[in-house]
Amino acid sequence: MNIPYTVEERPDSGLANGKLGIWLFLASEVMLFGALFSTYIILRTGATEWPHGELSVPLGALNTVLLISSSVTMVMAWAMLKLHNWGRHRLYLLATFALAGIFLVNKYFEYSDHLARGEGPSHSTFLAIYFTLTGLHGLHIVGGMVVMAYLLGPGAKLWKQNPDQFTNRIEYTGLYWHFVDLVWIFLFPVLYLL
Amino acid sequence: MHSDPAGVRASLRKYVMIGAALLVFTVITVAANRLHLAVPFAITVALIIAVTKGSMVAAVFMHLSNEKKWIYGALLLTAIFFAVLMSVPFFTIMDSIGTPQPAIGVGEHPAGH
Amino acid sequence: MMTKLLGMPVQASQHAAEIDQMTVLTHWLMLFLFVGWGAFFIFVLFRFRKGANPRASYTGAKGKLAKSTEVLVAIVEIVLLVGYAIPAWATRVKAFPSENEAVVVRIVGEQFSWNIHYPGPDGKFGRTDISKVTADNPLGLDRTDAAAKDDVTTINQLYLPINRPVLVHLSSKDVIHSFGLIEMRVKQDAIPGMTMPVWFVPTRLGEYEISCSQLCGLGHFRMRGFITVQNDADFRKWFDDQQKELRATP
Amino acid sequence: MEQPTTPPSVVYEHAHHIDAHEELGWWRKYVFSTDHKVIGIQYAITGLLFLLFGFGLMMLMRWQLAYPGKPIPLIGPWLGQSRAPMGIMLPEFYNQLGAMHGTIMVFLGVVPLAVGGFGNFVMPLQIGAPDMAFPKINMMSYWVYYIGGVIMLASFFPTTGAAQSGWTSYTPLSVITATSGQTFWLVGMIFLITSSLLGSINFITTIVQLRAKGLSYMRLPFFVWAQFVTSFLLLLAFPPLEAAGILQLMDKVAGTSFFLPSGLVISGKPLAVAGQGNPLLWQHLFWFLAHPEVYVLILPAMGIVSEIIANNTRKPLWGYKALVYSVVFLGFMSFIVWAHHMFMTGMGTTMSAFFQTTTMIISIPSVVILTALLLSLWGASIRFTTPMLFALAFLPMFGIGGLTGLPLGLAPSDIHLHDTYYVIGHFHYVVAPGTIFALFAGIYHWFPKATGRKMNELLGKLHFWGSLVCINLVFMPMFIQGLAGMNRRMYDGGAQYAHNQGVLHWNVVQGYAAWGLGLFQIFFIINFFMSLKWGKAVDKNPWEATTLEWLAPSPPGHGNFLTEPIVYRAPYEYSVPGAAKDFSPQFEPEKA
Ligand code: HEA
Ligand code: HEA
Ligand code: CUA
Ligand SMILES: [Cu+2]
Repeated sequence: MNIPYTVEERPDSGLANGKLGIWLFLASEVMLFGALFSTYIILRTGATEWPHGELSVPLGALNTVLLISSSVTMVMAWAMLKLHNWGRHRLYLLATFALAGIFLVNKYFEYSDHLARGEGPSHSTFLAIYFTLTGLHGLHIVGGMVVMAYLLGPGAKLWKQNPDQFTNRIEYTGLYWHFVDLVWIFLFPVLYLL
Repeated sequence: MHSDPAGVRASLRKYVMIGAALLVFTVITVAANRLHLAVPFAITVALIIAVTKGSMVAAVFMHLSNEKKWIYGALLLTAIFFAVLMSVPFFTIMDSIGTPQPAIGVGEHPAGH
Repeated sequence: MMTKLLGMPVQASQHAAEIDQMTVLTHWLMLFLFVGWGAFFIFVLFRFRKGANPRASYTGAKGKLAKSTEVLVAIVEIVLLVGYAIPAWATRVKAFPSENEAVVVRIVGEQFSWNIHYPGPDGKFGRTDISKVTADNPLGLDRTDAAAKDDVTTINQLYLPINRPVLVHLSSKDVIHSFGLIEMRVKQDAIPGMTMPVWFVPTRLGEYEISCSQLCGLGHFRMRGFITVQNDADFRKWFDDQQKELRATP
Repeated sequence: MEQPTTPPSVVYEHAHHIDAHEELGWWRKYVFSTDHKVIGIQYAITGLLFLLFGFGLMMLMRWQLAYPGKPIPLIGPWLGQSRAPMGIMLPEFYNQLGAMHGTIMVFLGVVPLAVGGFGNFVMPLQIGAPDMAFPKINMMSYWVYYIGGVIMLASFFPTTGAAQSGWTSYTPLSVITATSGQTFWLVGMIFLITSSLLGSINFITTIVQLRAKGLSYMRLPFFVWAQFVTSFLLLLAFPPLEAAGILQLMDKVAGTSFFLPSGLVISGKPLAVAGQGNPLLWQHLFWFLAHPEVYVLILPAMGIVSEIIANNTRKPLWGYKALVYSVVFLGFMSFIVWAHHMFMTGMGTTMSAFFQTTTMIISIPSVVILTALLLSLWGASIRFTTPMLFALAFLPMFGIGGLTGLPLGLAPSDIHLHDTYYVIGHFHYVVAPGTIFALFAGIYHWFPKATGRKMNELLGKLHFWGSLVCINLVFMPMFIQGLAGMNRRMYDGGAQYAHNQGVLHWNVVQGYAAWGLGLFQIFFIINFFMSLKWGKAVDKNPWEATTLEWLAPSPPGHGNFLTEPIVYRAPYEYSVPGAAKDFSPQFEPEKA
């Protein structure tokens, strides 16, 4: 049995199911991170002092650059499918995956640096927030990488059978990925700079 | 709009340009931070830049500049409730009859006299 | 009549009557609506059962009854809100008595008792310090502090003079408790890290209870304190006795 | 509204072949099924079992309240030293029962049954869809819920026991209570929330995308509207609690202090944490979810009741549009009333005025809905079937529950009533004789669709009348107790306090009523299982109803409909003047 509008768009809404689904998911993510940002504001305004310069700005900025670049490569990976350029698509998707990987390696260095100094999440309110927010964001990165790995590996077969559906999947993955990038765009100034 | 290859090809340049602009903004944020502005001002600047960057990502990479009404509707609703959620800090601290103070202060007078 | 019907406890504070009046008014509204709709409901069930009305009417009810009840409910709610609830709340949380005319007490909840702290004749609370907390000194009162010398502390026993405003500075050492005085119509959560002002005027002599009204752990049900409302002379006598005792035990 | 749309014909081309060819294995068919009907039934059964379990916990508690400190008969000796030595319940165990009763009833019982069960089973049928938009995600959401449930149940096994800080899990109590139960609770909640999120995405997408040809929004059955609004509540209100749960989990296991202020002294010793947290933040995040959550409990119930009332009055619902607008408005408003649970936390004038006002405003759409349902009865030809009895009882019961919300919503009267049994009475009237009755009504109503057999009417009526009497005897006295000032969550039922002495005897009455309520459920359980086998076999449309689910076979096969459903009219066209029958189904074309 087939579910209608998995690939093609429903005329009255102009959407395929997945498109609406992924946006609804992102809406819930907005509320998830919203609650965490809200927590940040409340603890920050209630705090008697707030540490500065605890985090390495160059590393954070580097990670920002990595994620922004990965967003570009992600959207290119989708555009290449639209242009039926399979080879380029693979290249861009792989690049996105690699950039995400480097981001995580960077994060690993930052984390282990703190932990080595005995500054775990329980050390201060700032570090508690830092670890929780970036940890959750990191999990989102990992999730995105899992999906990309699937689309690079076994999931790629779909291109042969149903190129439109595969293109949609890449688009939805992209939407998610840009959202993860977007969250980081806020996390970076909030945690590293302010 | 993106469905036809010609439209997509035309967008390629835009994606790269926006990517570049985002990188430039990142540099600006870091640079602005170097200036050690007064805290409220620094927060404002950082947030303005972040919002600009975020909108660029949403509008261009996520194609939000050209979406269907259902998506806009869902996001509008989310935006409203997000605003409510961001007012939680305000609700928590602004209008309380209490004063923050540990029950047993360390070397201080707890009750105001 | 409704107050009786509702079976609420005695009113032992100045503002209790006002609060009960709101409760009573709201219950009149509720009763009115419920009886009105209930009568309609029962009538309809009977009148339009299948046996009595084998063929249903497609159009059904007409008329503005629905809209007018809805408007009525809205109006009564607005009256309750603007006329009663909002002003009554404002006097609870804004119109605090001044510290000179009121009996000022610090009350600190802990699992599972109420620590009560009077400032003594000097009107100043002595310093407290976490490191001084012991079983005998749950408040960590630093008796070396000049202001602390005359402070009176009790556990679970609050003495109050009648007809004088009481101003309580409420807080908690560990978890959230709630300072509930059923007969006084007072309830206020005691939140760790915060000090909350609470005020009321006891108007009835006798013994009452402080009932912890927020789940605070396994002993929540027995976190009970006592209030003795006395006339001024008895209260003063108790207070002086405490002072004597304090001077006797260095 | 918008133009009718054509679903691709692929769906029905091979409808007959598919059943013959794709014979799925037992596991794929009944356990890891992606069919919305199977998933719906899985949800419903699991939900019912949890309801029964939650009710069991409650019957233990009612024993303790009726006879504080007396050994529990029969079950007592089996509870173990750490819970009830010599059969006498410990206070910590009472608190565990309370917290878990609340959590289980709300998150593992009613929501899965009302949304996961009825929503999954009925909604796609009512909109003429072959399945949910994302069948695999649907299956996932059930299994994530299942894992969450198992974690919650598992938390009873360690000797330190389950969570014991109430279903509200207020900090710092929940964090500083040094037992593992709360950690289980938090992890379980994270699973349950994730499950609800997956479900709500699926529901919204399905309703927007898979409506049959001709089924415009204003032709949707009210039940679908209720599920639609409910899904938005789940989608947008649950994530903040997920965030809060993660933060509390960090406090529990990583030693952070998001919700712990500085300077805590626990049993005479300063607590060694960084401090600077905010205990009220938890309450805000919790109620930001939990107020919308209570509407998640009631909206599907209202939807079920509306369907059944329309069907058994044999006439259209009165004011369909008003119903739809009210339910949408209700959903919207439910996001800005949360702090009416927190009036006693030291709220100033502005905030309390704001939340009192929004609370009063939100009561208006409920009044509109109730009024519309009541007026629907006017001019009817009422069939008193078992589902109809439950649906009718819902009206006054919800009325009592809703009306008693009003004095709670006014902050000054809430001073006296907050955290007393009045609150317990208020919300049980909405969730137990309200929602639970509506759910029973739904079970009796849709049982024939799911199984092809009707449930027994006599047993159903016994179940109804017994439950109605008993449940009122449990909850009505709570208002008396609450007005007298009796606090909730009291291990001994408040026996120590002077002001409770006049109302303590009700505890005994309520105890008997609760066990009686339990006995009457036996009729239901017997009826349920007996009817599966021996119930009267029925055809597609035993209730002569008008909505699309009655077009599909009973039970519907994979893919639901044999022919493509097309909608020709509004959902409740009963007793149309001039029509041959007293019902004109949505799926029947106008005959010339
Ligand atoms: C399904 C669940 C549900 C529903 C629908 C509601 C509906 C409402 N609730 Fe309730 N509430 C809860 C579940 C629910 N609540 C729970 C679980 C708690 C406690 C949580 C805890 O602390 O553990 C709670 C607690 C609670 C409080 C906090 C009390 C306290 O802790 O001190 C308040 C305060 O404002 C409140 C108010 C309201 C109001 C104003 C409504 C309104 O929406 C009601 C509007 C309805 C009406 C006004 C009825 C209309 C009736 C008629 C027109 C008459 C019809 C009559 C006949 C047919 C005869 N509720
Ligand atoms: C949806 C929510 C819900 C429901 C339905 C119920 C149902 C009931 N509740 Fe519950 N209750 C809560 C939510 C709910 N409760 C919450 C949130 C609290 C607060 C907890 C806290 O303090 O933190 C609470 C607290 C609470 C208390 C207060 C405890 C205290 O403060 O110390 C009491 C006291 O009597 C009580 C009683 C009951 C009773 C007698 C029922 C009865 O109505 C139960 C009736 C149940 C049924 C009728 C189920 C029947 C099911 C079947 C028959 C299944 C059959 C199975 C198959 C066919 C497979 N509840
Ligand atoms: Cu202290 Cu309950
Ligand atoms: Cu509420």
